[in-house]
This record gives sequence, C-alpha cells and structure tokens, in this order.
Amino acid sequence: MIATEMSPQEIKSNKPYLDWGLSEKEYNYICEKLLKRLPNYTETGLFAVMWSEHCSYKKSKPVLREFPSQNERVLQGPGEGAGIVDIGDKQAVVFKAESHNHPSAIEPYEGAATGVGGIIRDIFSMGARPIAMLDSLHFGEIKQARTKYLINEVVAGIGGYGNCMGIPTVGGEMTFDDCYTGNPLVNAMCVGLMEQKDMQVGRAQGIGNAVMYVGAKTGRDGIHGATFASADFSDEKETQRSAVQVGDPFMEKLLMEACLELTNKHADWLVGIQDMGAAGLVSSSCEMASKAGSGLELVLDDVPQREPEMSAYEIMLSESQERMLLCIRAGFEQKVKKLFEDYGLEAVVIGRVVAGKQYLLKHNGQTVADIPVSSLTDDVLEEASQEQVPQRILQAQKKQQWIPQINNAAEVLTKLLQQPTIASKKMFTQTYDSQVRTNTVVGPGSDAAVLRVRGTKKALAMTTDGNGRFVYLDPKIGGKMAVIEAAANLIASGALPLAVTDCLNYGDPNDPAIYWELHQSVLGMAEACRTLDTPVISGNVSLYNESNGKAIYPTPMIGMVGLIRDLKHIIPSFVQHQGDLVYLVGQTKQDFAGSELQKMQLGEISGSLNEVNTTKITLRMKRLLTAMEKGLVASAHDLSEGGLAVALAETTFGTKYGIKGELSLSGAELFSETAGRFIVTVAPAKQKQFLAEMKDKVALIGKVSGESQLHLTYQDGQFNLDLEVVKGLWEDAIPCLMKSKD
Amino acid sequence: MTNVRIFVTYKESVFDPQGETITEAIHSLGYHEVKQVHVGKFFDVEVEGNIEKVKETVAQISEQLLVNFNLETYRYEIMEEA
Amino acid sequence: MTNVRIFVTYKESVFDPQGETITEAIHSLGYHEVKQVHVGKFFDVEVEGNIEKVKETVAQISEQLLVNFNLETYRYEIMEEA
Amino acid sequence: MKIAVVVFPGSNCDIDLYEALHTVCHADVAYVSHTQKSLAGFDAVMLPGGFSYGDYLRSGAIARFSNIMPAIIEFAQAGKFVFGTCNGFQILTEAGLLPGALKRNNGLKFICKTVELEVSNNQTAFTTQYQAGEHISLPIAHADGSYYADKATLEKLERNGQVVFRYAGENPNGSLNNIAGITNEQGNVLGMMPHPERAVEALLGNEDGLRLFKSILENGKIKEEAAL
Ligand SMILES: Nc1ncnc2c1ncn2[C@@H]1O[C@H](COP(=O)(O)OP(=O)(O)O)[C@@H](O)[C@H]1O
Ligand SMILES: [Mg+2]
Repeated sequence: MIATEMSPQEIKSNKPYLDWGLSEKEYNYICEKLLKRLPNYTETGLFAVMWSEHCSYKKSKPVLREFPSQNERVLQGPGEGAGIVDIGDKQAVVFKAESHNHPSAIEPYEGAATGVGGIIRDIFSMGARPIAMLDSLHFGEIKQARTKYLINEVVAGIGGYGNCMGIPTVGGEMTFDDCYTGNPLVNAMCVGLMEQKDMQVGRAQGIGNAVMYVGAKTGRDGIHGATFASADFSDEKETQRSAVQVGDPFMEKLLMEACLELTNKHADWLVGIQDMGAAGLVSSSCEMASKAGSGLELVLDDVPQREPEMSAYEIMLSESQERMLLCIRAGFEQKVKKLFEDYGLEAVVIGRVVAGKQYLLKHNGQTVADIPVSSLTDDVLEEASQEQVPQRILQAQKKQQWIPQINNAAEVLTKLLQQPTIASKKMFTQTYDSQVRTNTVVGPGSDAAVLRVRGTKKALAMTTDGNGRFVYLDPKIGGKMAVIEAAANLIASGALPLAVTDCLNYGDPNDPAIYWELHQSVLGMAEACRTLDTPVISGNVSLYNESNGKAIYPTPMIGMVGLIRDLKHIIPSFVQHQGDLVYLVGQTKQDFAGSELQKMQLGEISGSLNEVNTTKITLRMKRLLTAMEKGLVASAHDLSEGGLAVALAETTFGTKYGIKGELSLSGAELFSETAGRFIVTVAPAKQKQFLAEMKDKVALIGKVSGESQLHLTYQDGQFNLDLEVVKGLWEDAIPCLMKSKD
Repeated sequence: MTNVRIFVTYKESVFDPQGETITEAIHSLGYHEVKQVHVGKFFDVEVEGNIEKVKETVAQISEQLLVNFNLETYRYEIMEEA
Repeated sequence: MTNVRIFVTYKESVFDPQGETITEAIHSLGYHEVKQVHVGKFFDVEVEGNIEKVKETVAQISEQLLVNFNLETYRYEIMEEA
Repeated sequence: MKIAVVVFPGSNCDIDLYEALHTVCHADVAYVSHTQKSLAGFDAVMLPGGFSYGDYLRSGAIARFSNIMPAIIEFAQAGKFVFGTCNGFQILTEAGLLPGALKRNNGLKFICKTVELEVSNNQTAFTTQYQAGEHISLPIAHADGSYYADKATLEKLERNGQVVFRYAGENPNGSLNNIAGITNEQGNVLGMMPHPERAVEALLGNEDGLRLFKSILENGKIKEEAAL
C-alpha cells in the first residue's frame, strides 16, 4: 500500500485531492501559506477530511454565529460533543442531533444505525447517560419500491441500534414528499442525563499525558465518508461507493458502560474524552489537541487494526464505528486498561501530548505527518458565499394567495387524516423499544415524549420538528415556525422549553439561492429561539442534499427539550373526561400556503407565508404553561399539519370520547395551519380560573362528549364524523401504502 | 424443476460483528484451534423452467432482492435438476 | 488448517417465516417460476489440527453452540485442507 | 428473601428489574455480574431482558455459557426461584432450564406494545396473586419471541399446567398455543416474553406486573418460614 502512495510532487501534478473534496485554491493555500512545502499523501488526506464541510463547517460557520447559544442555564454550548443545560438538583440534560442522510441513502440500515451509534457516543462522551433517542425522517412519497425499501431499512436500523443499546426511542417525526425521494433525510437526536460534577470535555492537554484508544478495531470502513457528505449524488456514482460502515451496538453498549464508569467514578484519571465520529481518528485527535492548544504525537502502529497492511492514510481516515479517544493522566494507563478489560474491551496507548503545537504521526518508524494542529482545525479557508433570492420566492409574492374551496369538510378531513405525513406512524414506532429502562411516561404518539427523572419530581419533555414546506416557501418565516412548533409540542405536554439542538439539511451551498435559504432560515430560527429564550446548544449541518442536481426542500430540524418541574404537571394530548370544555388557544388566520390541505388538493405547494409574531405566541404559550402548572388544564394538543380539524380528531383517538363543537370559522379555516395554536380541554369547575389565567384570549369551541363522534358546526356548514371509522383509516393509511404494489 | 442454493456472504473488508462475537464465544469454550468464523446465509430455491432461464432468474432475484451489494456478494450452486 | 462450512437449517416441521416472506416478495416481483424458498445460515470456520480432530471439533462447537436442536439441524462440508 | 439480578454483557432491562423490586416492592435485591460463579446468599435469581452478546448467533445462545450459569442451573435444581423475562427467558431455554425455543417473530420485526394476556395458571409461585384465567395487560418488546416446542413437549406443558401466561388477544409473534410464559416441571423456574417489570407503576400507565413480583416475594417468605 505504502509503496504505491503518490509522492508530494505527484499529488501536486495529479491532483487526487480534487476527488477528496479539497479545492485547488485550498490546496495551494495549504502549500504556500500554511506549510510552505508540499504536503505528502497522508497529510493531504488529513486536510481533505478536516477541511470538508462536515468537519470544518467552513460554509455554514458564518451563518451559525446568528444563533443565540447562551443563557444562565446553559452549562455547555456548541463546540463539544453535545450541549449541556442545567435542570436543577445539580443535574443536567445533555443533547445533540446528527444527520446521516448520505450514508443512509446508500445503505439505509447501516447508515441509520451508525447515525444512532454516533450520536449516542456524543452524549456519553460528555459524561452523561443517554436516556432517550428521537428521530426526524423525511422520505419520498410512498410509491416506489425503492422508497419503501429505504423506509423499512432506515426504521429497522434506528430500532436495531437503539433497542440493542437499551436506549428507548421515544419520539420523532416522519414526513413524505417527492423532494426527498433520491435524498432521504435521516436525523437522530439523543438526550442524556448527568450529574453536573461528571461533566467532561474533549481535550488533550498536559505534556506526557497518554492518548488512549478504546473500542472496536480500525478497518478500512467509510474512508472519506466525511467528504462524501460534501458531494452530491448522481445515479451513476451510486454503484462505486467504498466500504460501508457497519454498526455493532453490542460493542457500543459495552463501550458506553465502560466509559460511564470511567467518567463518573474515575474522573481523576481522565483529562478528556471524545468519540471518533466522522473523519475518525484524525478529527477526534486533532480537535482534542486544538481545543487545548497542545501538540500531539501518535504512533499509528499501535492503533488496533482489523485488516492487515493499512496505510497511515487509511488508519487516520477510517470511520470504523464504536471507537473513543481518551486523554489519560500519565501513570493511570494501566488502571484504565484494566477498567476496559473488565468490559471485554481493549484500551491502548497510541500516543502522547507533546510540547509544541505540531500534529505528529509516526508509522513504520517514519514520520508520516508533521503539521501544525491548528492548520487542520482553525486555518480552514472560510469563503464568503454568494446569496440570491430564488426566483420562486420573488414570483410567489406577486401572485394571489390560494384560498381553498371546501364543500364537504368531513370528506376533506377524512382524506387529510390518511395523508402519510398526518397518518399514524405506529407501524414504525412500535418497532422501537420506547419503554426500556422504565422512565417513559409518554412515548411515541403524543405531542412530545416525556421521561421522568428517577429519584426526583422532575420530568423531561422532548420533540423533533421540521417542516421543509414552509421553509421552502419562506425560509425566514418557515424557520420561525419550526422552532415555534417544537416549543408548542413541549408546552402542550406541560413543559418549559429549555434549549434547542438542530440539524440543518440543505442542498448545495454553492448555489446562491440555497445559501440564501440557509441564511434566512437560520435568521428566522435564531429570532424565535431568542424570543423563547431557548438557546441553540448543539447541532449539525448537512449540505449537498441533492439528487441528480435537484435539491431537497430546505429542511432544518429542531430538536427541543423541556423541563416539567413536577410529574403532576404532565399534560396528556388526549381528552380526559366527558363534559370538559374544549378551548381553542390562538387566532386562526388564512394560512394555506404550504399546508397539508394545499398539498393534498393541488398536488404541490405554493404561495407566500404570513408573518409569524413570535413574541405574541411566546406570551400565549407562557400563559398556557402557567395554567397547566396550576392544574387548570385536563389535556392539550398543539395544532400542526391539517390544522384544527385534524387536531380535534387526533385528540380523541384512543379514547372513548368525542367532541361536539361550534365554531365561528369557515370550513376552509378548519384546515388552516396558523402557527402557535392549541386545543385545550378544561374541567367546567376550572373554567373561570383558566379564563383569568389566559386573559380571555381563548375561544370556547365545544365540549367533550361521551360518544365517539366529531360533531362540528362552523360558519358555512356542519358535519358529524364517526371517530372510530376515521381512526381506523388514519391507522391503516401507511400500512396500506407500504403493502401496495407499485 | 431445479434446486439452487444461493450463498450470500459479506464482502471482504466489511466488518462482521456477529462473526467476531461467535469466534470469541468459541474461544471462551476452549476451542482455540478454531481460528475464524464467518457467518453467511443461504437460500434454497426451487425454480421451474430450463436451466438457462433458471440461472437468469436466480441472478435476477439475487440482485434485486436477496443480496445487499453494499455489503454482500453471492454465489450459487445448482443442486439438482428434476 | 482446514476450512469447514457448517450448514444450519430449521427442521422440516418448524415454520420459517423468513422463507415465506421472501417467497412472497419474489412472487410480487413477478418471478412466479420460483416455487419455494428456504433460508438457512452457514458458518465458515478455519480449524487447526488433523482432519479427525477437526471433524470432532466441528461437531462439538455445532452441538454446543451453533445449533439449537429444538429447531435446527446441521450438516457440514470440508471445503479444503491446507 | 434476597434476590439476584444477573447482568450479562448486553443486558439492558437489568435496572428495570432492580428498580421494580427495590424501589416499588422494597425487596432486598442486588446485581450479580455474569462473571461471578456463585449465588450464595440469594434465594431467587432473575435474568433481565436485553440483548446479551448482541443477540448474535441466537438470542441467549452465548450468554448461557457465562460463568454464572452453572450456579443458576444448580439453583434451579435446588428448587429455588428462577425468573427470566424476554432475553432472560431466551437464555433459560437455551440453557435447557425451560423446554422449547424462541424464534423470530412471524412478522419478522421487533415489536414493542402492550398485549393482553391470560393468566393460565395462578397456582405457581409466580402467580398466586392473580385470579385463575384473569386477563391482564403487559408490554412486550422483542424480535425473537415466537415460542416453539415440538408436539410432545407442548402436550406435556399443557398437561402439567406449565403454561402460565398466554396471549389472549392477538398473538403478536406466532407463538404456538399462544404461549407467552412457561415454568419448568417443578414450577420453580418461570420464563416469559412480556415485561412485568415495565408494569409496576401507575405513573407509567400500567401496574399489572406488580402482582407477579408480590407473588414471588410472598411465596419466598412462606418458604422461608416453612424452613425455620
Ligand atoms: N419517526 C418517528 N420516530 C418516532 N416517533 C415518531 C416518528 N414519527 C412520528 N412519531 C411520533 O408520532 C407522533 C406524531 O408526530 P407528529 O405528527 O410529527 O407530531 P406533531 O405534529 O405534534 O409534532 C409524535 O408522538 C411523534 O413522536
Ligand atoms: Mg403536536
């Protein structure tokens, strides 16, 4: 292998780095400004992966600075494996989301599984025990056999990994749209719980301290996986991709338990810990050194290897899964070895922190890399990106807004409930173990998942939300709506939103229109996060989500975690008692652009969005939360896809009740998707107090009835729908589509 | 009717955690003479038609359904013709 | 060193849901000439020692570990000796 | 009565069993590692759910060779209580402490949901707090839960009243005779696919599993008193 490597001169003339994702300009900059010599093969490889968007965020960094990332609760903002937020009692919640879109498009089972594995390592590397997984999945319409295969395999991969790890998968979202057919989105979020005293960082410092490698052996898996994530797909390329990473959740379970024992019981042995994710050993080791301003020397012969004769390049760039890197105080190496041995794992010293600031790699007795640590991490060429408002947006503003004609609201509602994005996802969620470790108070199927914090009165609520359609029509307003929707899901469960993680899924950022979408949507999300006081504490960017030159909808996913101070305040999504009053919280406007109704009736979305007042919605949500904490609310459900009518039906599903309502809205407005609204049920005895708390900004729209009927009288009509029947249709819609032959 | 056995195995460089774990289990039972275990699956299929057509069908169902070319390769054997 | 392939299959009387599902999937792809699919797994093991000893080891690891006799039976083939 | 919860590499419902016994039932319980060789001092042993050894090869197949297994087998032979749920049940069948085997669900997928069960025998040490024929709900969470045994074994199980729990609504996995849980002939070893330890607190929405643990604790006490 090594004998066949290109020489620095050959690299310069043959330009293999172009295939690895490094531009000519970057290569020249490295030669002339950073090294003042030509990099060798290994070094060029290091630069290629470390300077990829996936590792360096060179494209997205300027935009990410827009996000608020601090408040008095935030203990760790962006920059480490995951963000950390204070939840009182000297405890903290830790979370982050990660995308695995490109690996999943190629190999859906392993792509999704290793995505889950990676995000779990991010959480336990902070010293936290992972307590829950969520996902956010976006696929093409359920028509083609390939799409069905992708869905089945991705869902199986997520479940396969999480179930085996014993981390419950408690929530998520799933939407379907043609734009995701060739490039599905597979985002996973992990939430962990920790004692604040156990907080860890990914740092390598203290000259002479050991760099130790633990976990699976290194193979030639996914070499250049990180740079794949930065190049878009075309059908011809599909067959030539290199070694896929395979996940081993059993190994990861052992690794997690061992690392948690190390971080929680032997903090004095440990200087820093980080997982090996994208760009494997190079990224973890140089980031650990860079954050501490240290020099590092690694002896690659000592890296445990699964395959014979691996080159330095391959060892450094391998993306073999289930590996962690530790910085261990000199003298404690044997103790660490023994600890891992007890879990059946090998911990090996592969290098040391050294004086100076160089990144030194030795292999077969030779120095194979000798470059400044910072050249890999800090000196990345940030390029100003071009921005341009896309034509579709300029044109939409000139056109008249679409207003639906509703002749038979009952029929429309029945059909909406069977749209895959709205229909029950149970056939998928029941393949996830959502209960293991017995903390799940509310699992999949509600607005947010709720887990109790054992030994306290507290609970944590969590959700993932994204809506590419709105962001596509108006990135800024759509961005706000994504954050508002996540917050609304938490509020509806009785939780105070604490903080946000995100996955920013977009197309090719070199397209000025796409960069504009990225920038504008981040501005919208940032504004909503500031208003809600939910800083963005971690996240992930996935660009180049295109297939055959066509980009996905800009689809930021918001993951949000909220705190429920007392288990008594957990609010169910479903109506609870006959005779309870049904209130609509928030005003309904003519919001049909990008709605599920528009998609269903026109087959596509169009128009422009009405402004969203985040301040007003935040105030409303705070009032509602106070009413909940005072015990005035029996159930709550936020309104999202399909609007009020869909929410009313959903809130009765699984109960023996129905709703009889009278509204001053039009038939069309029943399906409007104005953001920040809720339906809330209130016991008659609590009515007065509830109204006082909500400052009368609510509308009484009906009552919970004893029979399973949705009876609605509205401005221009009325209907009576058998809820048992529509619930059956809502449940069967996706299983039917998945079974149908194409 | 022809009986065909289709063997599906992991490609060379693909990590096989199951094989590793089974190898370790065998060693812990004391059989250190067993060096390596690789796990594969096979499909016994009965196919109608002349042998050329059978071969074609076998290749097609393998490629479309039975084998995941990201990770696996396959080989088949004609077991018997009847 | 001897390479041995150990084949493990469900006993006749045991229902094999995977075989059924694959048969259906093959039919839904339009290959109605495929009549029946049975799924099995195999273990490729490399064993050290003389051939008699190898056979003994293979029988032992199969019976102790690789096969569950409630459901399965096994057969092995010596692939090559080296 | 002192209860051991065995932790195998890959066990993940160990804490659930422990908490159900310790926090909810106030029982005397301790974790025991698979590397231990003795169960001295314990009166009952419980094998938790999870994915021991990743469920590689077959669920429970590798765990049955753990260091602790001879002690568990000896324990069972001595007539002490042995209980396995989910992966624990799979290990007990692989170890031959219970007849039959658990194969891949007929639907081929992992299923996590609450199912209806019939208590088919309330005369075992594990079920005295239930009514005969009572219907209860418990969660299941498994991919390999389809109970199989040959005809003769099934007949024997039925004849001896060894079938303790049966799926009463839909059969979620294709288990023969709708079997969800069985005991050995002596009645001191119970294995079941459903998770009673997930159903012991009203907060989590279901308490139907509580009486199983209470039965064991009560019958353990009776045994202890008889021995004195
Ligand atoms: N892919 C998934 N994984 C886990 N849970 C999911 C998934 N998709 C949907 N769910 C669950 O289904 C329920 C409904 O989802 P969704 O319609 O997105 O809710 P909302 O509109 O309130 O955000 C939620 O409880 C969610 O957690
Ligand atoms: Mg909701």
